Amino acid sequence: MLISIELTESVIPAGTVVPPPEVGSVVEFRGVVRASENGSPISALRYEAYAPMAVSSMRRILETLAAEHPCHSVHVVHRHGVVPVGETAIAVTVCSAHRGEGFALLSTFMDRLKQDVPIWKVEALA
Amino acid sequence: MLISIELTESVIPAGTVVPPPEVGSVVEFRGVVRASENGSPISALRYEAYAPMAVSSMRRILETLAAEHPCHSVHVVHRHGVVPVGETAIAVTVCSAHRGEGFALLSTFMDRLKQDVPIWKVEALA
Amino acid sequence: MRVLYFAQARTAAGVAEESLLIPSALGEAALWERLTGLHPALAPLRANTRLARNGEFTTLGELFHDADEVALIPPVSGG
Amino acid sequence: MRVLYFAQARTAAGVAEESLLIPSALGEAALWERLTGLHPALAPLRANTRLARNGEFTTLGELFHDADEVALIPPVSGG
Repeated sequence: MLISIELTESVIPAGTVVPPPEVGSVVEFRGVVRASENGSPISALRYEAYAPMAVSSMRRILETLAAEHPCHSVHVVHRHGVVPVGETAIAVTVCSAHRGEGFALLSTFMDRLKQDVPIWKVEALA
Repeated sequence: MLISIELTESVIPAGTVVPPPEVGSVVEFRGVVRASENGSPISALRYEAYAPMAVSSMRRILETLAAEHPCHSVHVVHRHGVVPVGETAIAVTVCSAHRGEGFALLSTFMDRLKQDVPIWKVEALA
Repeated sequence: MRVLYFAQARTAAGVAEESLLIPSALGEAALWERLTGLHPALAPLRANTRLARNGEFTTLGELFHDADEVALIPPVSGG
Repeated sequence: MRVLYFAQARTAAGVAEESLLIPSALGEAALWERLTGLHPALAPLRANTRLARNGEFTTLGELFHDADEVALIPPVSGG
């Protein structure tokens, strides 16, 4: 399974993945900064990452999940620094032959990421 | 829940959904025409639709699913006519506050669509 | 009655749609007899082809009337 | 030893990273005593903060050495 993982301080562009011939399913999750945090209106969130470990732990999670849910490729881009409301904090795109394994890998990856990948929302900007 | 459903003979553009302030999750599925069908190489698939019923049945499925998995909006675009290999035959984009309901609605919708929505792959073009 | 044939049903019937005169309401079995009488190649499709009446799948015991739009829905394969 | 403090741990320690001299290998409890001795505000975070050694979460009984990079990982909230 092809794995690409990127941490960036720049805007994450919309769907740029071009599926290769054997891919029939492209499943994408984008986590977007919402306009309120714990009930208060905000303008942005600041994310912090332990970058080398964030990247290596995402890779390890994906390699582990690929055994159970074989897919063609996974692209992960996670933003750090200040991310304004409405912008994408994380985009994960999974290409697979069929949709079942793509959905399974993507949703399980997100669950694992939220438990174990060292990235934090450290500040809500008013 | 906002529902938009479109049948088109034109190329479906990549992610054009702009999430509103209350949306934290955008989940998208794209079904792409693969380069082989039943083991033989193909150049395209031809899709046929019973258009009015396809649209109304998708809407009904989504309205039913929204009760269990409340989401902000769902956009469905399904192509008919000839769809070349590598192009998107269906794109479904679900916006929701959190990702759980988005994943659930999207994957259940696709299962139901494959059972009950009157659209067919009628021909594989060599 | 307007009858719409899709996918394999269209191929078997050789037409995409046609009009039938239905003087009195028919049940599903009677309608299928009428259709397979017109298009014998439809017979093998009957087992797995559903009927829709006015854009909705029919339920057991439903009747078909002259003013209806009826569609033959072979197993779908969209997405 | 290079120690990295993230999120609430960084706020509590008042620094993002620092260097400690660790003459001989320490277990997790001894390392925490050293860290909370330096930064008492870290003490309340200990219960739910994990340690990573050289980029991986540590397992029970693992030892920490002077050449290690150790990170304090409060509950994560990415995505």
